Amino acid sequence: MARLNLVEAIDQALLQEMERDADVIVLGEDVGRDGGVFRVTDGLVERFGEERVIDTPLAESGIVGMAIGMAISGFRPVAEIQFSGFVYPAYDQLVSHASRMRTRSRGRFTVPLVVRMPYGGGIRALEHHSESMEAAFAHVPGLKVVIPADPYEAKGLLTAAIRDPDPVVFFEPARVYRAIKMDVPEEQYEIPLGVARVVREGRDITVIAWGAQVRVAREAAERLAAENRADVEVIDLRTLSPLDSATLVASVEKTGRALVVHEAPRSGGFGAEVSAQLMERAILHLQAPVRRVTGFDTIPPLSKLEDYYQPDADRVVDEIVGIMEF
Amino acid sequence: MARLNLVEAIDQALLQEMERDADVIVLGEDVGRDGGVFRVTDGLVERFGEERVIDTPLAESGIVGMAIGMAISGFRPVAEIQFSGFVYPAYDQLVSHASRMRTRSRGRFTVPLVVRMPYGGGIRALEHHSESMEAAFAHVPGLKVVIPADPYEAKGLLTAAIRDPDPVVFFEPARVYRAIKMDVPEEQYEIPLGVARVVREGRDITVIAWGAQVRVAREAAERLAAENRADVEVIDLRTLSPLDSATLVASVEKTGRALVVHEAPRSGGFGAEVSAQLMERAILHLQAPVRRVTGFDTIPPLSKLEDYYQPDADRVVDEIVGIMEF
Amino acid sequence: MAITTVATFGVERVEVMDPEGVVDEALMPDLSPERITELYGWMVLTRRFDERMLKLQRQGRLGTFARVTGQEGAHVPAAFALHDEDWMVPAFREAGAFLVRGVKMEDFLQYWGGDERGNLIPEGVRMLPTAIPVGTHMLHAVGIGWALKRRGEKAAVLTSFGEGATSEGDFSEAMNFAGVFQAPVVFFCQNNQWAISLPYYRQTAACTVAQKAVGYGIPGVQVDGNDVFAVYRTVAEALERACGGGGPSLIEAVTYRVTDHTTSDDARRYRAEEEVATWKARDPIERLAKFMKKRGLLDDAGEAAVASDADQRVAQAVAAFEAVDAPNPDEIFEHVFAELTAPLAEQREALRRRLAKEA
Amino acid sequence: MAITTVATFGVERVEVMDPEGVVDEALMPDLSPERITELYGWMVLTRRFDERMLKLQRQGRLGTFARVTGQEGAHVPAAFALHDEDWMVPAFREAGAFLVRGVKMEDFLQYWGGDERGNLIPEGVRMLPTAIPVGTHMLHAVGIGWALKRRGEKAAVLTSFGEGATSEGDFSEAMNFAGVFQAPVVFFCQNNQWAISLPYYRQTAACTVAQKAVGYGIPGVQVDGNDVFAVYRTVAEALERACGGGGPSLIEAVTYRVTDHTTSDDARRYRAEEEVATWKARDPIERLAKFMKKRGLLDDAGEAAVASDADQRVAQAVAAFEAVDAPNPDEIFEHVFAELTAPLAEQREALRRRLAKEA
Ligand SMILES: Cc1ncc(C[n+]2csc(CCOP(=O)(O)OP(=O)(O)O)c2C)c(N)n1
Ligand SMILES: Cc1ncc(C[n+]2csc(CCOP(=O)(O)OP(=O)(O)O)c2C)c(N)n1
Ligand SMILES: [Mg+2]
Ligand SMILES: [Mg+2]
Repeated sequence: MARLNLVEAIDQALLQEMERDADVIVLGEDVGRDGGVFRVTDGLVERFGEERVIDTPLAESGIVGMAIGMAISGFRPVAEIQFSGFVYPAYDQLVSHASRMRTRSRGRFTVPLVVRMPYGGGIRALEHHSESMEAAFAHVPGLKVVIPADPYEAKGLLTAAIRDPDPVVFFEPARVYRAIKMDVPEEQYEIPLGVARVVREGRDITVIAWGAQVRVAREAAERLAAENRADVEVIDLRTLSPLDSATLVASVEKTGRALVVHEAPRSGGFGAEVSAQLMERAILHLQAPVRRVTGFDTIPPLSKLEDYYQPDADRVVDEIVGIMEF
Repeated sequence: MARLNLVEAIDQALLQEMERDADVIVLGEDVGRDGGVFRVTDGLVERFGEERVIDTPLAESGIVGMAIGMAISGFRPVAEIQFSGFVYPAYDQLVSHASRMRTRSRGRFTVPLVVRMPYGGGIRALEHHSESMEAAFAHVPGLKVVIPADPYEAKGLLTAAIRDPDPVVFFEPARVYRAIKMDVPEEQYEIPLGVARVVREGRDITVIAWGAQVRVAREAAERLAAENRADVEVIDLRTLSPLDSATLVASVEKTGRALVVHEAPRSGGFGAEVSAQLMERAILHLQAPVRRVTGFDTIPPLSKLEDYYQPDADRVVDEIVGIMEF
Repeated sequence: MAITTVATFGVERVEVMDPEGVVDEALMPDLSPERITELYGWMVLTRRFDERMLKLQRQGRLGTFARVTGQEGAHVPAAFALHDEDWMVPAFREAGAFLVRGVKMEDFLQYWGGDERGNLIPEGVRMLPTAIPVGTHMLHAVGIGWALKRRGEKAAVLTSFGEGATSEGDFSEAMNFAGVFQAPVVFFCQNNQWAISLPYYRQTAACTVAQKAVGYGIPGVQVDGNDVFAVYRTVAEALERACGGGGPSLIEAVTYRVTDHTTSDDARRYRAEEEVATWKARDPIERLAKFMKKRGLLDDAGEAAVASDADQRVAQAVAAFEAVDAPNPDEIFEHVFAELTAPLAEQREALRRRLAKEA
Repeated sequence: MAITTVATFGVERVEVMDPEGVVDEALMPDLSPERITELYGWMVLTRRFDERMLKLQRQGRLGTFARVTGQEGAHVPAAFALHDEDWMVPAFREAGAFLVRGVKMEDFLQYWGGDERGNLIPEGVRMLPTAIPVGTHMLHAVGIGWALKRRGEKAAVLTSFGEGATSEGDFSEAMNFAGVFQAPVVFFCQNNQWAISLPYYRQTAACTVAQKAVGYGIPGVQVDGNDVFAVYRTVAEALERACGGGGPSLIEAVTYRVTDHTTSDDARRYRAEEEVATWKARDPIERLAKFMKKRGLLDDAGEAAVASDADQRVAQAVAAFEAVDAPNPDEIFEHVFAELTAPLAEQREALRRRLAKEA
């Protein structure tokens, strides 16, 4: 078992799945010789050739639209969008076609497509490179939305996403890409989509997060534990759509309190859906309102002010304390 | 004071604002001689000429992108997208530019743009013609999202939207277009953006809706009143972004209960944000969980099954009764 | 140092049969009398079906749809030129192509009647369903073409669209990807001069659609779209080239939308009746009939027989369509994902409970 | 009935100055010695600034940015050909154009240093800020061009972009809208042969970018992008035509990205050093210097003086940049809307409370 970072874990997941299934195709801007701007597809073109690792022209709608045709034809395209801030030209293809070809054709044509992309801030990047718009995808019927939090998760979730018979939008936390290394099994494994994961058990409050914020939540939990101030349960949502509300509800039935953490803008962010679900399914267990630690309803600021925008353990700790004291 | 339907009220709002301000420009597919496929821009080209009422080529990104340039230059473009199901090609221009040109340029360049479009079901239309994806816009920082419920509202809100110095996405409930007529003052008036409206006062429960669902909520309220089963307060949200949570909270502090009604898919719909806001701001006043009556997490079905998808007064009544009995 | 010409391009127009049904023998495609008779039958069937659909729509038995009358000379021979192994990726104004390719009329009616079950293209028919968002589907054709090539199949894809669709960015991306990947795709534009109320000359400043191919390094050609032989010949050639590894091409079939845009439209609001009249006089079916009569492939009695045969088939289809039971509301949840996810199961259950209560 | 040619097109290439600095007098643009000297100064400043920015980036004082070294022969003379009333709508690889148009170097540094306050283009400078999403900004140029025309202003818009941008659908929509509305827009493509790791010949099957104009009914021309006179001449002509109501045009300036794509890139992963070396030998600044020396407009001492003057200006700008205080976190909320909406006021308040507590 090797220690891999998130980039390496995804690269390995792609490589192994491409070995197992000759219909898996990787395409996108600079995914070939360059190995992707984050090197996620490093080594793939050398191993599988240009017919299976395809450098495309610079056109996101083209990438996703063409991949839909490939998927309809029985291939399993894994499309990379260079940054999630550049996926919007492809939004139409995702919303109007990928998500509904199965419905439209009553099951005859299906789109087993994965669209991978880095998302989120914390990497001191240019405008449009720190976006976190997962909610705009999680609301689209017919799309699954998956966000891994660490290398182990990423390998298992991506493998499951590629094997899934329907389109999956796979957001990779850019900030985590090279931030941590962990043991990742050499053999293939799947982590089922649609199932949240309890990362840390606790009795007092449930903190729900995804992507890079899972680490933030854990850090806050450890800190509060060390100080004996609260016993925090941390849940990694993993899949925003379809949502695993059962795991959330079970946790909150136990803890009686909940906090959602995401870096996307607050209003209409996916935290609202989590909160609404707990309102509907767990209100009698709630000892305090479910709250949210989020980005602001603003454009993510450039690097000089970015840290004020991003949730961090301090904010999460403060909010937990606030909820405990409610 | 004439009795106008929604189409006529918007047409009048456009005409009067174009008369008042020579910088107001209407553009879109078929907005000229044809007067728009719903006739919303009827008569405008005859009155103002082809330089101010512009039939564009068939390209939504082009329409919005060009309108951004016009707006930067001091014009006030009102762009029509033929159906909201066709706005996605323009999503990138809205998210990546219209919404952030002010931020990016530190206030030097601004985009006083209105993007109007019919939305929602109930009109027995083809695929892509019944979409209700307002949540995907309400989550975007820098965009305002406005949805009128009736002709009077439409005129006042559209006038305010055109005069607003920032981009406004203006969703028009297609189902209401010709469904009702009401008195609309001949003179111009503005209904401020960002302020919700209490449509009907009540003591027992607050029903929050927008667009065509305001009528549905009212019908349910009247029915329950007639049967003496509940005294329902109905709120028309009007503006999803920025959200007027104060009005919602004030109402729920009084009634102690709330229901949100929208026809968009349930998961990640804007109802979640409303619910989350009440969770955060009014939990101590809630005697029952806030619930949602919504569309399903599916593609809106074609006409034969459409009625099962759309919220109706029966569903709203049932849900209200359920909440009252909680 | 100078100003030099580094590239030149020409756009050709293909015409085989004149309005009187006289053909240029040198350019005639290889079509047996039987095949020509068959093609004529499809065109007539398409026309009668379209007219019947209009009536059904006016009676409230169908929803809005886009008529094809007057454009049978374009999309019908194009579909007719396809082999079974070839794919077709249509827009929304190709009723005749659906029929030619093997979609049942009653299914087609069912779909346009607001019942998505009618959209299930029969297994074995290589055709995607109607694509409503203008311009978006050509990219799927490129992906399918890429897949055919990668699998080594001797087949190509024909994707059809209106001239309005060429203004959408996706058209450009599809053409460019097709060029770069040398995908076996024939881009078939029915330039019917109008995109709802916008005339061609305001859709683009390019004098032909065909020349749009230049920007992608692929061949483009214009044909008389009311001349079935010009269309058939050009499409067949393009398909053959594509199958043989010769890459994509663009065909502009110049025709005319003699009807309203859809059944919801009133074209008199924006265009002159005289223009329509001129084009009605260029009817593609009549033109083919003239040719066939000259060749002894058709006489007046035969003409009437084809029409009444078509009417009979249409009548049967309408009867079959009307006999279909209303869909079960469960259908709404049936094909969102391969499996019924937890939220969908819950929502379906809620709907079932609601309906049970009402019943 | 026949196959006839209905349209023909040619693509011209303009070259004025050869690699040795020898010009074709007949094609020389109308530029006084002073103006040529000024242009040379901007090019040298741009080069020295770019080199200094690289150092700052490597020291962690700037974030990622896109270098322009080697492309000064393209975007600098293009910006230099603009009049004050004209607009420029840039992409992200036009540092020299920002300087020429009047953006302060220290502001430019501030922006690329991660402080958006540096992005405030001075009042009176008709230039939009950097557009990062490839291909999206040309439509804004069309809208601005439309506005100039509607206001009757004798001015035009120049929008610049890379050859990769021509693959995005928005490029096509912008070209088409410009053609239809005859907007006074000059589309200026810096074809530097690479879009990150993708070489030109895999970006499109079209042998020139210039020919992409054909599909929109507008003129397209190719120029040697390392030949300042060819670029200046062609841009000036296109601007004049646009101002005079002659509509839009496309200019392809063939140049080369001799640097990595950005400071985050390592071009050795995907391209051969020899190719880079060939192009380094075609340096546009050296070429202009050769010309000027022949004409007595420059000697070795002057060359050194221009360089050291540039370095001094750059040093001053860097000092000014580094003297700027960190932005106030309130800035985050400042320019979202004209007014501070209720949610934003609340969020700003929460941030202020948090910071006060920490302080
Ligand atoms: C993306 C998108 N925008 C707008 C529409 C509405 N619409 C339907 S058909 C049509 C005109 C299409 O013109 P053309 O491509 O020439 O095809 P034709 O109708 O002439 O066959 C329009 C604007 C749509 N369906 N999709
Ligand atoms: C829509 C979009 N997709 C991807 C990117 C990432 N990206 C930045 S520059 C670039 C290549 C641009 O190539 P080209 O247009 O030729 O300009 P050049 O960098 O060569 O100047 C890419 C892919 C982006 N900024 N925007
Ligand atoms: Mg048309
Ligand atoms: Mg380039």
